[in-house]
Formats: sequence, C-alpha cells, structure tokens
Amino acid sequence: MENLQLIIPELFISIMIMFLLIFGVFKKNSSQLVYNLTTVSLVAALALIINLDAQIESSLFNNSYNIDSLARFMKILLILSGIFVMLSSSKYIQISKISKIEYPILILCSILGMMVMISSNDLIVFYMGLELQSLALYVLASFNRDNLLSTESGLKYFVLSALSSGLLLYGCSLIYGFSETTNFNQIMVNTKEIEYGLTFGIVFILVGLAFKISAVPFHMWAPDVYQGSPTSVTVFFALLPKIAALTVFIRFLYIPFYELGDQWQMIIIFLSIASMVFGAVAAIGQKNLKRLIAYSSISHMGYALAGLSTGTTQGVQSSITYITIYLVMNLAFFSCLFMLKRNDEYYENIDDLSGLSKNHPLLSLSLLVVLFSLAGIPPLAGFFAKFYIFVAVINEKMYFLAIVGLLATVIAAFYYLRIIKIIYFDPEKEKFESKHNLGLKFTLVASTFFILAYFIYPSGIVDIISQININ
Amino acid sequence: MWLNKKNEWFNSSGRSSHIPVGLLVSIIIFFELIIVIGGWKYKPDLLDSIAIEINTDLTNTQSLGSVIYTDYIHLFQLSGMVLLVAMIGAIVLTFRQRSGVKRQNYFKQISRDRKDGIELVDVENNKGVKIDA
Amino acid sequence: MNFPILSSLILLPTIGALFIFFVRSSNSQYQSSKYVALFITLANFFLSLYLWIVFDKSIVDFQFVEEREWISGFVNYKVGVDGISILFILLTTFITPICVITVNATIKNRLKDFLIAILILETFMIGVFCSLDLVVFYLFFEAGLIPMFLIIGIWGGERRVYSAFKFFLYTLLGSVLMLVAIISIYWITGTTDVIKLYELGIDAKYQNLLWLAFFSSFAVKTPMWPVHTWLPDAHVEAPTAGSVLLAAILLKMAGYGFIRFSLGLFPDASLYFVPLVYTLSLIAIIYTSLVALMQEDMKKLIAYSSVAHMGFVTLGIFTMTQQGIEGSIFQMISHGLVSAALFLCVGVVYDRLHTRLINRYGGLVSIMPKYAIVFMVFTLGALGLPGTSGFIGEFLVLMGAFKKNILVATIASLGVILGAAYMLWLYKRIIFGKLINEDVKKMVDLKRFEIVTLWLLVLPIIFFGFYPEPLINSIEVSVANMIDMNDFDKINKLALGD
Amino acid sequence: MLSIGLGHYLTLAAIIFTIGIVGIFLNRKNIIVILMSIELILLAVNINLVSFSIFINDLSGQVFTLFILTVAAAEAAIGLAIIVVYYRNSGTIRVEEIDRLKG
Repeated sequence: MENLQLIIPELFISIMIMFLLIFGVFKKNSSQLVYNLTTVSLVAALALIINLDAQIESSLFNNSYNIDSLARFMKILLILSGIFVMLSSSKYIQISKISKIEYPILILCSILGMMVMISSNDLIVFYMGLELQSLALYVLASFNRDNLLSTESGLKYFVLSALSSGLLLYGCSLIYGFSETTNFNQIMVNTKEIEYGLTFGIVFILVGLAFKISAVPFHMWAPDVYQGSPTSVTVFFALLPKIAALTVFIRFLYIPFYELGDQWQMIIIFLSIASMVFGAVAAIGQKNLKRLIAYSSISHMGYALAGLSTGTTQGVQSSITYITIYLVMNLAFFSCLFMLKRNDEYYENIDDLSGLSKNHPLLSLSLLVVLFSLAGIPPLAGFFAKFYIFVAVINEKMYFLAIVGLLATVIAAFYYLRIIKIIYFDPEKEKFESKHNLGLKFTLVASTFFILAYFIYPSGIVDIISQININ
Repeated sequence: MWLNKKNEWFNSSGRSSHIPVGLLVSIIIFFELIIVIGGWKYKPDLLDSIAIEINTDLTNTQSLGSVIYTDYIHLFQLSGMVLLVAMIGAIVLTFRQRSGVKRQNYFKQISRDRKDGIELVDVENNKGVKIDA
Repeated sequence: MNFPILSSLILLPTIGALFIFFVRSSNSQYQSSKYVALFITLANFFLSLYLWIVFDKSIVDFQFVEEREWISGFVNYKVGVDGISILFILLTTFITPICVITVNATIKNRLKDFLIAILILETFMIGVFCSLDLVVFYLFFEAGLIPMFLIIGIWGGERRVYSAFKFFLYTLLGSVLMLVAIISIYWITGTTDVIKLYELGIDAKYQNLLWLAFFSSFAVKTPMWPVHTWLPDAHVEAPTAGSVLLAAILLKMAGYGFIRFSLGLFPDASLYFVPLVYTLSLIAIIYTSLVALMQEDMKKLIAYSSVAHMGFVTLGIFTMTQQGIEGSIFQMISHGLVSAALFLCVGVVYDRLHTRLINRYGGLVSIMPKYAIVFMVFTLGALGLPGTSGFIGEFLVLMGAFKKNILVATIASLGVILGAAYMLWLYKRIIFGKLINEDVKKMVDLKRFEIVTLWLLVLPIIFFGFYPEPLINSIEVSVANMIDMNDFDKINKLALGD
Repeated sequence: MLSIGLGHYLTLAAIIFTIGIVGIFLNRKNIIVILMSIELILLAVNINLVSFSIFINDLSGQVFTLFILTVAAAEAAIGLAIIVVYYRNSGTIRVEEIDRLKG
C-alpha cells in the first residue's frame, strides 16, 4: 500500500483543478472568483507541503516518485513563486482581457506538471510531468488569442518545445534500451560502463533539458516567447519552469548519470559558458524590456549551470541558492513592469522608462535595486547568488569558468546600467498610473526588501539549502 | 549550432542557403544514430537475435493492462490530466461564442409548463386584444 | 569595551540616509534633510575622533575588533582598526561633512537623493577601511560603485553618462579578478580572515597569481598608468562633492588595499613584482605630470595631478621600507586633504562662471583676494612645499626610494619638479594675469560657508606640515610590525648587500 | 535468409527520427508539416521503445509508448488549436512569414 499522504499536495491540486473547472463553467462571470480561489488553493497546497514531515525521505510507486528534501524545497519554492505570480498579475489579466476561468486552471495544471517533474525518479514520470507542464504553457503563451504576437509566440514555443521533447524522448529511449530500466536509481546501477548509446542518450536528454531552461545554443525561443506572450504569462515563464527544469537537471546529472560525470561535465561547462556570454552580449542592443529580461535569464541560467557543472553537492546547493535568488529578482523586476501602466495600457519598452525617477521615485528605487542586484553588485542579493556559485566553481579548480563568468558579469552590467541610466539620467516622460492593487504592491515590496536585506542574514537560506541532500 | 539558425529559418531572407547546411547536419545526425546502434557492445548477441519468447499464458495486452492499472496508475491518472489540459486548451483557444446568433435554451424549453404558454384573457366586446404587449 | 564602536561608525550614515529617505519630501524639508545629513556626518566625525583618542598607538594588534558570524561556517563579519586604517577612517569622516556643506551651492535638483547617496557612500568607505575579512572588504569595496555611479550620472556635467559608465565598468572589470583570488585564498588556506591569514601566510607558489589578481583591482582604482583613463573623465563630470569624495577617499581605498593585502598577504610576490610597480609608478609620475601640463580644464589638470601623486604612493608602498610606507600613507592623507580642497576651489569658481576652462579666468587676485589666499595654500600643498603636509609625504617616499634604488628615486624627484611646474602655472593662469573677461569681473569673493569649508582644510594641511607627529605616531608601530612580520628589512638588506 | 533483428528496428527508428528532424528544419512552406514531423519523431521513439521493450523483455517500454501516444494526441490537439488561432490573426501559416517577433 502506497503512502498516499505524501502526495496529498499533488492530489489536492488535481482535485482543485477539477473542482474549479466545474465551478467556473457553471457559475457565470466567475473568472475573478476562480482566479482568487486558485491563489487560495495554492496557499493551501503550500501549507500542505510544509505540513509534511520534513524528515521523510521516501519514494512511492515502485520507487518512481521521490519525496525527499530536494523535492520538498523545490516544491515550496515553486508554489511560493506561483502565489506571488498570481498576486502580481491579477490586474494585468483583467485589463488585457484575458481573464477567463481557464487561465488560472491552466496555471494550476502546469504547476501540477512541474511538481511531478520535481519529484520524478523515473523517465516515464518525468516525461509525463514535463508534457503536462508544457501543454499548459503552450496554451498560456498564446492565451491572448486575438493578438498576433501572443499567438505567434505560442506557435514558436510549441514547435520548439515539441521538438525538444522529441529529442529528449529519443534520449530517454536510448537510455532505456541501454540500461534496461526507466528508473533513475536503477539506471545508475546498470550503467557502470560507458557506451556510445548511453553517451548519446545523455546528450539528447541534456539538449532537451537545455531547451527547457533556454541555455545557449538552444535558447532561440526564449526572447520571442517572452516578448510575445502576455506579461502575466512571461513572468510565469521566467520563474516556474526554470525551477522544475533545474530540479530535473539536478536529478538527471546526480542520480542516473552521476557515474558518467566525465561524459556530461564538458557539455554542461560549454552550455554554461555559452549562456553566460551570449546572454550578456545579446541583451545589449535590446529595446523591449521583456526581450531583454529573456536574454538576462539566459545568462542567469548559465550561472546556475556553472554550479551544476562542478559535480559536487556544494555546486548543486549553490545552484539552488542561485535559482532562489534569481526568482526573487525576476519577480521584483516583473512587478515593476506591471506598474508601467497608463490609461489601461501597459508599456514594455526601455524608452518608456525614461526619467522614471522624477515621477515615481519609489518604483525607480526598486528598479535600481533589482537591476544592480541582477548585475551582481554587492551588497545586494544577486551578488551572493553569484558568490556561492563561484565559491563552488573555484573549489573544483575551474578557474577558466569562473573568470569567464565574472567577465560576463561585467558585460551584463553594461546593459543593466543602461536601463538605470534611462531611468535616472534621462529627461522625464508622462507619468504612469500610481494606483496599483495590493497584491502587486506587496509582491514588489517583499521582493525588493528581500534583495536589499539579504546581506544582513545570508545564512538563513543557505542553511536550509545545505540540508538538501542529493543522492 | 544548427538550432541557432532558427531565425533565419523563420525569415524569408537567405532563401536556399540553409538547405545544404540542414541536409548536412541531418546526415550527420543520422549516421551518428547508426553508429550508436551499430556500436552496441553491451549485448552484441541481441543485435542479431529475433524477438525472444514471451510467456503465452498472458497476452501482451493483458499484461500491459495489468501493469498500467497497478504499477503505473499514477501515470494513468496523470495522462488523464494531460488530456484534460488538451481539451481545455483547444477549447479556450478556438471556441468562440458568436453574438447575434439565436440559440435554443433546452432547459427553458423543457421546463416550460402550461401557465407560461397560455394566458386566458377576458376580452371585452369590440375592443380586441393587444398581443405582445 | 563592548560598545561596537566601529559598527556604529559604519551604520550611522546609513541610518541617517534611511531617516532622510522616510521623511516626506517637500521643498521646506529639503533644508532640514541637509541639517540631518550634516548632523549625522559630524556625529560620525566626532565618534571617529574619539576612536582615535582612545586608540592605543603603541599596540601592534588590531583594536576594537568585532566579530560576528555572518555566512555560517564560511565568512565572519569582522572589523577592527590598526594605526593605518584609523587614519583613513578619520579622513573619511572628516571629508564627508565638508561635502555635505558644499551641496548648498552645487546641487540644484534632488538634494535629498544626493544626501542619501553621500551617506550611503560614507558607510561603504568606512567599511572598506575597517573590514578585517576579505569578503567583507570586497563587499564594501564594490558596493561603493553604486552610489558613486549615481552621483556622477545624475548630478554630473555634460558627459556624465559616458563618465559614469566608464568609471563603473573599469572598476568592476578590475575587481572581478580580485573576487576569484579571494575565493581561491579561501580554498587554499581555509579562511578569509585577514588576521588569521597574516599568521598563516600563503604558500609562495600561489602568491604571484593572487597578487596579480589583487593588483588588477587596486591598479584600476588607484589609478595606475595605463588604466587611469577613467579618472579624468569621472573627476571632470562629477559634481564638486563627488569629485572631492572620489579624489580624497575612493582613490585611497586602493592604496590602503596595497598596504593591507598586497604587502600583508603576499610579501614574496610583492617583492617579485617590485620592478613592475616601480615602472608603472614612474610612468604615472612623469607621464601624467606632462599631460597635466597641457590641460585646459582645471578639473582635468587636478585629476592628472592625482594620478601622479598616487604614483608616489604606489612607489612608496613598494619600497617596503619604513620611510617609504609611512610616506605613502602620509601622502595619501595629505593628498586626500589637498585634492579635496583643490576640487572645492574649482567648484567655487565654477559655480560663479560655469566653466572650468583655465583661460576663461585670470586676474582673480584682485577680485577674490580671500580665494587667492586659500588657493595659494592648496597649490603649495599640492606641489609639496616644506611646511605643508604634501612635503612630508613626498619627502618620506623619496627617502625610502633612495634607500632602495637611486635611479628610481631620481626619476621620481623629477616628478616633484614637474608637479611644481603645472601647479604653479595653473595658479598663475587663474589667479594672476590680466583681467580680461567681463564676467570674471562680476565674480564675488568667497561666501561664508565656502570660507568655513576651505579653512577647515587649510588648517590640517599646514598643521600636519609643521607637526606630522600625530599621524606618524599612529602609523609607526603598525608599519614597523608589517615590515618585521614579513622580513622586508632582512630582504632589503640582502638586496642591498648584493 | 535475413532475419529481422533489433538493429533493423533501431535503424528504422533512426531513419524516421532523422526524417522528422529534417522535416522541421528544411520545411519553409507549411506549419502543418512541422506538426507532422513532430509526430514522426514521436513515432520513431515509439519504435525504439517497443523494440527495446521486446528485446530486453521488460514491459515498461511499452507502457511508456502508450503514454507517449496519449501525449502525442494531446499535443496534436493543442498544436492544431494554436495554428488555428494563429491563422485567424495573420491569415497565413507559411513558416517563412512567421517573423513578427524579432529584435
């Protein structure tokens, strides 16, 4: 008998999906209500996860579904970001007329998929979770169906993501064939010797995963999709799938392929360096803030991968810390983006920020903090994120990676500075609206405060993360 | 890497330049895959062997069914969610309620009873009745 | 004593900044926020003065050390002062209130934001000088970029954007390697605590690379030739208070870093790279002095003179003799006062005529006699006339250099002559000469607050020129200890014996 | 006599997979073709999995195949829906004209 208590959060979310769907269909004009109920049920799911005994390290369904410290932490992170995304974007979806009952339900579905991905310890479970997540994301990307850009971004995301799923699956099939099992732990046992088939399986799977976290050279979808999707979906894209994909990355590299470290280490280092450098360079010429943040997130993923490439527990922990801080920074950035509203229209070009500091000192102050933090300037949280990564990387004597990473930071600093320049040094433009809903304000204040005050007590998060054990 | 060519691929400029490149890459992929298969050293005898004997007490379908509903029940449920998402997605994207089209309201139709349909009016002489008042 | 006096020094300005930030802005409260800033910075000054008084100058160890766990099991927040750093703290807390006073004339818009930026910057600057952990040091060192970037960019002159970017990216690029080095040190020795590192020492085989990594950061910040080009731009475009802080304190961070980290942690490598530093310093002294001679812009001229002066500083530090290092520290303090004063002087005439071109001025002596007097003192201080603090510093540095290498010392002395040339020529062109321009005639002499600020700077320059004892006393023991600890003397003697 | 072994199945899968990839990258005319190519890739994977499953006598490969089929159906549905809404907005499904987003 499986201990179903351990998957109560997942069960709860599935039931809420069905309940909200029925509720929304039968009650007219209930989109806002469903939206709020979704947020509430996410909070409830968070409570359920936290309520689970943290000490339990267990796996269900023939060892194919892991409930361990990694899964627990990542799920908490996932659902917390989900809550904040919901809070910050509620006004946006009303104004851009995409407020339908299906919107929050699809978000729940994709969160469910991500939770499955996070816990997966089996190729099949992983694949199903991934597809549940991706299918919901395809729809979300093109959710503003009367908008050409939104549908185009959905189309591009669909094509490339389906392709990457295909590559990933091919890799899975090779791994299955050569290790005779789909279970991660079993794969590790069965793959002591290196074979061509395994190497190719690993390569295909890594390529597929790199697609999902938009690492260079598999990043081309990211800028288009970030730009074209409704901003509320973009923020979702920028935060949640990254958590899930990174967790899966960790699981793949550190459970089934751990013995084959020589095979994948160079690949990850290459992906990491390419992402860091390309993300930094390509962002320089951008005019659209969403597109810019897409390149910025490509670059950030490079740093997270740098932590993974070390092949040590410390490296993984630094990557998890990195992604945690990355989430907060992006949340703050997008909250600022949601505030650039005038006469029911949202502005997303860099030029629209011109002289923002004169009219909106507080908003521009938070943008300043966020941008400097993204650039990794101390004493803000972004610096510590990079710091942990480099500590792990240098411990493995990978000086080249560290130096390239730091140089990429300097290049990246240039375009963050450019935005700051436009906000602070340029002549002012028309005012934006200064009234915002409470959820958005709360998100912005909380995330900015986190970034600013992180240095006071940096051990807090690190201590939690250092308790995560990987194997 | 070839996937960088994405934008060129979507753009109309550079009309045919990518075809040889793409073909070349595809051929390389193909041969790599063949090498992978040919290089199966793990169980070389398997390459030439024909399908092995399968227990005939159970048909393949039966055994598949028995694992899907037991060992893989969570995935079975999950695939239900996947299909649900597909349904929701397809509907939310393509379904449009047209305005100005007359529709039947079945519930209203079947729940209609006599007193909704018929009204008895006392008509005064030589006055007539106004209908649809 | 349990009162965390250093942490209070660090935190006080930030608390002031928060206070100003949360007071609602209206025009009338602009003034009050200025008084708040002045009060906070003065309080900080007196606190550091108190620190200097109670500081025991005869003890080698770091004093007022505070240690607290910060990143658990990895980095501790550790601050403390010795005879060297306490002087820089004093300099910082002394210069900052002067900057706050000057905002009256120079800052027209967003006064509140400016004060906040200055206060936050003060926090970081003090933090740099008293941190005893490499990571904490790096944190403060880098964090200072943010307020300075904003000060140059928001309140600067025409090419402020270019200058701000150049300043930021140059210094950031320089210091990334230092971060790599710091983390490497952690993995080599298992700690980033400076005191422990002094005791442990670092294996000689790592020292050269680590030294170069630190050097790349400090050389940009000092700045040394050939990476000095950000400095003239930043100085020229920054508002007066920004230039003052930049010249007086930010440049000293690197000099301080050379003494504390390059010499202290990597003695062998420092010795190995002495020729490199000598060469770069000499080029800086001679080349930038020549460049300074040709400048048309007052601020640019002073900026290049700063580069030359900092050349003396690096030269002095790497003589690794008691006199040389003491001279460098003295030179830094003196230059902090003199260059601050010179930038203030430029600010005074710039506020009146809105140009920094030297040839637009001339004959100020008859219009602004008070100005001419103070400017004279600062000019003499800058060229190192005996009786000013500038002399002591340069003299000690040259003494140290003569002890080590006569050729180097001779070339450096040439720099002193060149320095006298460009400073006196500057003075001549501005103060003397004919009154040609009509608008110059309308200029008014120093206002009260300008007199106060400038005389506040005149006094220590002359005082320490005649009576350098208090400063020398403070640093003597620490410098001697550093030389002892690393056996520089023995090595020096060996070198001389060869 | 040539008996059909695992190698043949895998080669077939490799050929189909390559055709799928080529179809995605060389096609410029019609987005539907991309959808078909994706199905081809999934098909290749299925062939791989089923043949592996038979030859290593392990059912999970076939179970995997069944789930992939389910997902493929869902993917096709959503893919077509997205193409439909895109066509409504732009009036074209020519691949080379899908270029509004760039920067």
